[in-house]
Amino acid sequence: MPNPLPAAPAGAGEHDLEVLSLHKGFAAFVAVQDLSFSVRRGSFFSILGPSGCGKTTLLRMIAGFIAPDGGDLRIKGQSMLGVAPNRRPVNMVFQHLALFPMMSVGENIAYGLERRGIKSAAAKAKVTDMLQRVGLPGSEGKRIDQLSGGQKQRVAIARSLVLEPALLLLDEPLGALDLKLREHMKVELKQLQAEVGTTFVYITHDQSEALVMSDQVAVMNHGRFEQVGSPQQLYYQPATAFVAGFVGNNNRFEGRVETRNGEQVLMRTAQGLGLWSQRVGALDVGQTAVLFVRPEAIEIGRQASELPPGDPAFSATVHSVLFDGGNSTVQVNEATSGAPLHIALPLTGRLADLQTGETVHFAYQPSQAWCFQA
Amino acid sequence: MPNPLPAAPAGAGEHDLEVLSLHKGFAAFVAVQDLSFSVRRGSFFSILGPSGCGKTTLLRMIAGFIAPDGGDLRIKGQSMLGVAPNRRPVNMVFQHLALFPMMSVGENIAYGLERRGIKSAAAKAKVTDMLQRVGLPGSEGKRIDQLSGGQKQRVAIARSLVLEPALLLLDEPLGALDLKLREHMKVELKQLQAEVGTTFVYITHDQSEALVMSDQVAVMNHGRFEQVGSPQQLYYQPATAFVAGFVGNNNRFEGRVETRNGEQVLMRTAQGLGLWSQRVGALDVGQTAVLFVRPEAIEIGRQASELPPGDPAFSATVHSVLFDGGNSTVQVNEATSGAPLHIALPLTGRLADLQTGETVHFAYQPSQAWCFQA
Amino acid sequence: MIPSLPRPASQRFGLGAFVAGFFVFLFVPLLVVAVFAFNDAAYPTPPWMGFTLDWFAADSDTRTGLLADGELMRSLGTSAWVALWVTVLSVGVGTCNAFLLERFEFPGKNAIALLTMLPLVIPGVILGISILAFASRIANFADETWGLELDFLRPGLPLVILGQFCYIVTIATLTISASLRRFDRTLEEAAYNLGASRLAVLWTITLPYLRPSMIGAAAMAFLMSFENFNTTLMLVGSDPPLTVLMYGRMREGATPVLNAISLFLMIASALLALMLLWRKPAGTSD
Amino acid sequence: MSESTHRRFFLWVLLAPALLWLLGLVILPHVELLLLSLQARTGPGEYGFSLEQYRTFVDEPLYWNTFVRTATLSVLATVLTLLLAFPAAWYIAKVAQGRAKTVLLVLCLLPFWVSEMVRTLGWLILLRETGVVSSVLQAVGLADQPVELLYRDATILVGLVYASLLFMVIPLVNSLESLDDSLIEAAYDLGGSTANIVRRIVIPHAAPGIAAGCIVVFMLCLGNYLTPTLLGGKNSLWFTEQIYTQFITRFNWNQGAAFGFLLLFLSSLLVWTGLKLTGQRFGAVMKT
Amino acid sequence: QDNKTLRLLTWGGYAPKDVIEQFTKETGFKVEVTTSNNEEMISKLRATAGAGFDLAQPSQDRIAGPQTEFKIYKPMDMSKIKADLFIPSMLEATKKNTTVGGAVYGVPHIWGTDGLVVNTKTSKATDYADLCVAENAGKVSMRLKRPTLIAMAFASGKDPFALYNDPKAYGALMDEMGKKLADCKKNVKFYWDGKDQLLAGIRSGELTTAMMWDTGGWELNKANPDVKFIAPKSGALGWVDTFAIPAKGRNDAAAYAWINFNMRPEIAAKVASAAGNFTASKGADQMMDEGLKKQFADSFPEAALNNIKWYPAVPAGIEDIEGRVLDRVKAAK
Ligand SMILES: Nc1ncnc2c1ncn2[C@@H]1O[C@H](COP(=O)(O)OP(=O)(O)OP(=O)(O)O)[C@@H](O)[C@H]1O
Ligand SMILES: Nc1ncnc2c1ncn2[C@@H]1O[C@H](COP(=O)(O)OP(=O)(O)OP(=O)(O)O)[C@@H](O)[C@H]1O
Ligand SMILES: NCCCCNCCCN
Ligand SMILES: [Mg+2]
Ligand SMILES: [Mg+2]
Repeated sequence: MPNPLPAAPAGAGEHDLEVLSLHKGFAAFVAVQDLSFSVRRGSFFSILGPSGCGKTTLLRMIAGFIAPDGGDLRIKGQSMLGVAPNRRPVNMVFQHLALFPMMSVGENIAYGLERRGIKSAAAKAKVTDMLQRVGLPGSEGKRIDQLSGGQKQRVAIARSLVLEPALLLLDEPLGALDLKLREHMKVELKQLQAEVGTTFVYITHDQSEALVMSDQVAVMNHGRFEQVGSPQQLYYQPATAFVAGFVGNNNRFEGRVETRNGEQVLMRTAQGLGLWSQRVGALDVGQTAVLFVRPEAIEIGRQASELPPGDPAFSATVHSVLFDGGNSTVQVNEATSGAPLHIALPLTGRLADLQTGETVHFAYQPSQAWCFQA
Repeated sequence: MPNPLPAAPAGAGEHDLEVLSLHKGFAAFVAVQDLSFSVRRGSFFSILGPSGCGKTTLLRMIAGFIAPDGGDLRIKGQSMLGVAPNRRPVNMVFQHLALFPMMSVGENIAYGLERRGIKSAAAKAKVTDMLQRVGLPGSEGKRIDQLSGGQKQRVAIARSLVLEPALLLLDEPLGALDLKLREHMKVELKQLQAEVGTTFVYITHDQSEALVMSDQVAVMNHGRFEQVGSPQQLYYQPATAFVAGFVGNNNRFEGRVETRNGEQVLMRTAQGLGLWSQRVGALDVGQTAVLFVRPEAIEIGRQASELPPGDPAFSATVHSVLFDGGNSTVQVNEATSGAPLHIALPLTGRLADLQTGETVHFAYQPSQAWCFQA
Repeated sequence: MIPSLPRPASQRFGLGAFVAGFFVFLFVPLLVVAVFAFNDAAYPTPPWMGFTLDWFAADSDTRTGLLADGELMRSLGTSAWVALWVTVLSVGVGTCNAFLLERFEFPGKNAIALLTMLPLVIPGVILGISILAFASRIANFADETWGLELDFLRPGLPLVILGQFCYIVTIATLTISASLRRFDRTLEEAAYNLGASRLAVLWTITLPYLRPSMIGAAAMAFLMSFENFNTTLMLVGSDPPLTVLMYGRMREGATPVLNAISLFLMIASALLALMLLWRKPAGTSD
Repeated sequence: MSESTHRRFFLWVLLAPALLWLLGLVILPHVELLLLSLQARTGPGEYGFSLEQYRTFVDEPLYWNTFVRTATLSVLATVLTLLLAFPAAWYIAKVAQGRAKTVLLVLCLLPFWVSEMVRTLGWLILLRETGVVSSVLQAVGLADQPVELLYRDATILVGLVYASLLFMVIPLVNSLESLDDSLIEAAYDLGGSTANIVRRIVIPHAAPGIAAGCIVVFMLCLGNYLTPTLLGGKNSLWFTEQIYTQFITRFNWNQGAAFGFLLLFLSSLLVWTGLKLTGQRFGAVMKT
Repeated sequence: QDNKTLRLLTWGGYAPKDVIEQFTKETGFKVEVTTSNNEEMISKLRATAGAGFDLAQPSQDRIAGPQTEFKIYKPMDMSKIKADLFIPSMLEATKKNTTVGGAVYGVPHIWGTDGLVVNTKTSKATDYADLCVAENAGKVSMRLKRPTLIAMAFASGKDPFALYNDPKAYGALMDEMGKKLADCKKNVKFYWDGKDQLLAGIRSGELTTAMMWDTGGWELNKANPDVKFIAPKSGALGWVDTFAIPAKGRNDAAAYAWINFNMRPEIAAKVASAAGNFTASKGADQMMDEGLKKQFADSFPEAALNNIKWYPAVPAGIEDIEGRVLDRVKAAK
């Protein structure tokens, strides 16, 4: 597996969180392996990975609910080893929010302030101000069950933010919301973070959330980070096959490298389909490889002439059209090998009327496809 | 509100389901209003609408769990009024599947057959065959709780299909699944329906599900159908403002019609933004209107020159880029009015590096925007 | 079947009639007890001799009404006193048990969990005699070896309280455990994360959450203690709670004053029921 | 204090009351009962080890028969209670809606909040020869002379069933409420008849609740004292009455202890057999 | 508890309210009354090893046995008893019967008899055996306790008391009586346990004949002259209830005060009337209620009075024999 690129810990001045060789196992199972990274002050940092990869374990170590087996963990330069969760300058937004149902909105937000011994008038002012900032002015007296899903979300965040933590940890807070609301809250959360300027460490298994909101995303797998970078970097320059497959939709092919031409390689699948692509990492002729090309990186047309000249072109038969407005795709089988591919349909709806069985032509730039050692 | 276009009931030969002026109220509240439509044999018919619009009520009337207040309901030409649910040639897949946890997979599927008095050897053969068809061969002996979400889904459908109903009713069966699995099951369900050829009536509030799977979609709102048509018709020719807003993403503007030019009208918003579009229904100068234009129908470029000539062009400032790989959008504010718009970024990732504050230019074809009387 | 399924009228009517009959069966015995509290006769049996309030208010040589019946009133007080202690002990220990069983792992936990449920299936009489026998042994031992008279181990209210507590605490444990099991522990983590100390978490989050179930368990404990007979009978000393007194009276000479006190109990529990119904919004039974 | 010593401390704080209770009020008293049952009088105020008390149970068919009779009637009462309570529980859990549901449930509880004594007094007034039912029967011409309804086994059954209903209704309502309506609808939709749905869906789902109710009711009947003694007639031999008699009117604690222990042992055996036969687990069942 | 209270374990009716009030006024001691019967008194005191009460009132025949077995009483300090308040013969007899190891444990208080209560309109019963004749079938009641066995034995012409010290012979006799009672069972409507249960049965006419204490018969007679208490031909069974002081009684002063107070003729007369029985207090006779006296005279003509069989002290082991027999009767079909 190619080496991930952990951001090296820098001076405490710039970084709110530094994680150094953090390690945690449950019995024989290693949940978090020797992890090192740091999070820049004021940034929105996401950890993206499939279920069970260790995200929650990592976050809970930062919050202090789980003690690491090894390594260090510094917040604002101070080691947090042995510091109880209620004494760490971090707050957490839980997956199911964990709002206190027996308290009103105002009481929920004031809870942490009161624990700090802040007197009720001062606390009240802060609560009012905080509710204003999350767009729920005057909701102090409401019961939790009177709130909509999105409003609950905002109260949960307000409850943490009011304590002005150095770090806000969020564990898939949008997971329980329905689709439309989730779309909406993504944008709202990003804006909120930009306004308050608090450092967010955000966990999700939904790549769209991570891409839309984050300044930096770490892609996690089996307790390690595969790649840390900006959303664009992950999307356009995946460092590992895992990242290429996990972030964004992708067509995936397996085969053996036939030819190499500088940084580009030609891979041939078992069914005989030959595909050019960018190689990532060490890879040479004769090695088995996996190749990814994104549905939206493929140009499609009824005529071969519609395709941009220069790129390798293929013809194919339409298997089925998955019409979904702006996200429509077509499933085709390449003509000679029969290999199935998904291709995104143009946004304009130009090809929305494709019919099953029709012949189409497609092409892609080899520089937009990546090949990894298998 | 413009008249919806209910498909007129046709001969029983072609239609498995005909609904005639169906009506149902709960106390003073009307859940289903005078609904008429019919579903062609062998088609995949979806009913799409927001929560509480009456979808489940309608479906349960078809299944026989709710008696209508008025109207008729014919399945294969036979009126179902007064026919008990267990005597109707329809079967239902419930939202939470309602698999019998106390029975094995095989027993679940055989349940309906046994009730028909089919002897166990014959039933067994049918169950085996059905499991094969839904891609779960040999799972007869498994317990329900040993199945994954998608497998449960398939068993629930198998349990109904094995009875060879004239009509299969499905009430948001994918609602409980997680995102990735839902994406997958969408495609699978569509294929399954195509293979078995049974008429499906499918309820959902997720437009993507309805668009991807259906031959015909009815958009429902407040107990009525707003529009019935193919997914493409709904998407590209919305009949009402509700449909335009509900199906697919859309930029929505309100204003007053200033000029009319044949079927095209110029609407001006309160902030002074003037937009040309196709008028839908009766609409004339001076009337208040709502206008929709899809994010992916708008062309965007750093230079005005990149835009296709001929369409009205605007300039704007980038407010934020929502990078989401192939689904990236940019939020801009139109230069003169400050009106906010979402614009889809090209699939190629060409503009993925836009920065907040940059000036951009955009244009759209007025024929791809619609204006409705407000 | 359920309302959403069309049912033949016969079935619907049949079930309705059955349920109506069921409740008649449930209430007829109480009704006659109540009615005969007003019978103008010396014995709580038919025939009906006319209406009187004597059995509530009278204080004459031949008739002692409820209010004048010191012995009865005293036993009512005794019952309440016992029930109060049983309630406090049961809810207190039940809450501890709930935390122990739901929150801790330790060797032998399964055995303890099973033992916890055992008193539910031990007949009350046996519970009573075994406690009586064991307490006597200790008391006799203390008496013989040290000449120490451990009064509370002899039949009497302390033993009655312990005996009732012994199985009522099981019910409290089950009730509170069930509620604690449903409790979303992330609420505690959230509070802890917001800076609360462990004690503050318990006090501000967990216990308030458990309060309804603790109140429920308390009501249950009080009522079960109040009406217990079997265990109490074996452990009672010189001041009988109401049930034991009533049993004695029924053997030795019942007057309708027993019906009067019964009617009082019915009214008290009906009021309690109304209060519960009032507090609980519709449809939130559990 | 470290986290784990902290936890250990709290564990002991919580374990202490539980152990005190279980040891002091459950285990040791029953050990005492066992020891008592293994002794017999050897002289005035002197006792020695002996199996005599158990031998009495075996040798004297009377006691054995009493136990069998008690167990049989208790099983019968349990079955009757189940049959009566099930439709009512069904109605409360599935048919009644909203507030009606709560009201019905509270109505079920109400009679049990007034003591068993009061309820038994009610049955006495109703059923005796000069009682209400007899009078009504004569008044409507169904009987031409007073009928004695007390002091029969059937009367004991009525009393036991009545005293047990609540303890059956509550677990049944709980387990039926957790049955998703859509399972019933689905079964119906697939062509199931009412009887079949009850047999294949409802009963399997409610099995733990039924088992819990049956265990509690069975043990309550077996351990009942008031109902058999007050309502039962000259033949009303009840095992708890035997135990009471041994303890109270015969001053023979050793014999009483042996009977008590036998009751406990034999009834546990019955419950255990019942659970095994229906494939249920005690722990799981009692949590419903 | 304080020394101001007397905890009294006694029979229903033995401590009327006005008597208690007067006692409290005179001595300052409050009285807490627990009503009970012989068996429960003994088992209560056994469970507490003689604690919990300051004074108990078991029958004279049930003191020596339990005292030997359980040591639940303390010896009477006869010096604190005003002996001249008692009918001397009764005091002597009771002292004799309640002496264990040289100490006296009881003094007499109330006496009465077991006999038959008969509704003379509907029953012609004159002896215990008549409880079992066909014409009374279904209208008879008795207690399933030892007096019934003993009564049946007398009715069969045997003297069970003579066999008290021959357990074998006594056992055989009891077995025989048990069979008799089992055969008689079909006649029995119910075995009564509480007095009220029986009184209600006779009052309502459900029962015509029953074996019972004289006092219950006389109480019924007041309301319905047809109902009479009769001394059976084979002899009424005579009992004496006593005063005895529990081993761990804490207020002996109050106990002796209550005894001496109760034996004062005017008080004893009051108590006896309330209980419906007669008293061992000398001179109370004159003050007794005339009605009761007349009832007594009706029930006990000279011959019957002389024929009363007084219970001797019950030796240990006897009750086990009886218990087994009684259980069998109960189980018989
Ligand atoms: N207390 C524990 N004991 C044993 N294994 C555990 C424990 N907690 C977590 N694990 C295991 O560690 C791995 C990582 O768990 P973690 O909860 O961190 O995953 P995650 O990335 O948050 O997954 P998800 O997206 O499903 O929440 C999983 O395989 C899990 O089974
Ligand atoms: N039994 C009922 N009594 C009263 N109102 C009802 C009843 N059933 C449904 N309604 C109301 O009828 C309307 C339509 O309900 P329905 O369940 O058909 O909506 P739906 O479109 O299926 O919504 P969802 O997507 O949330 O499932 C809702 O406003 C609902 O509150
Ligand atoms: N009402 C009180 C009757 C007391 C009877 N004592 C009887 C003792 C018989 N063995
Ligand atoms: Mg997680
Ligand atoms: Mg619905």
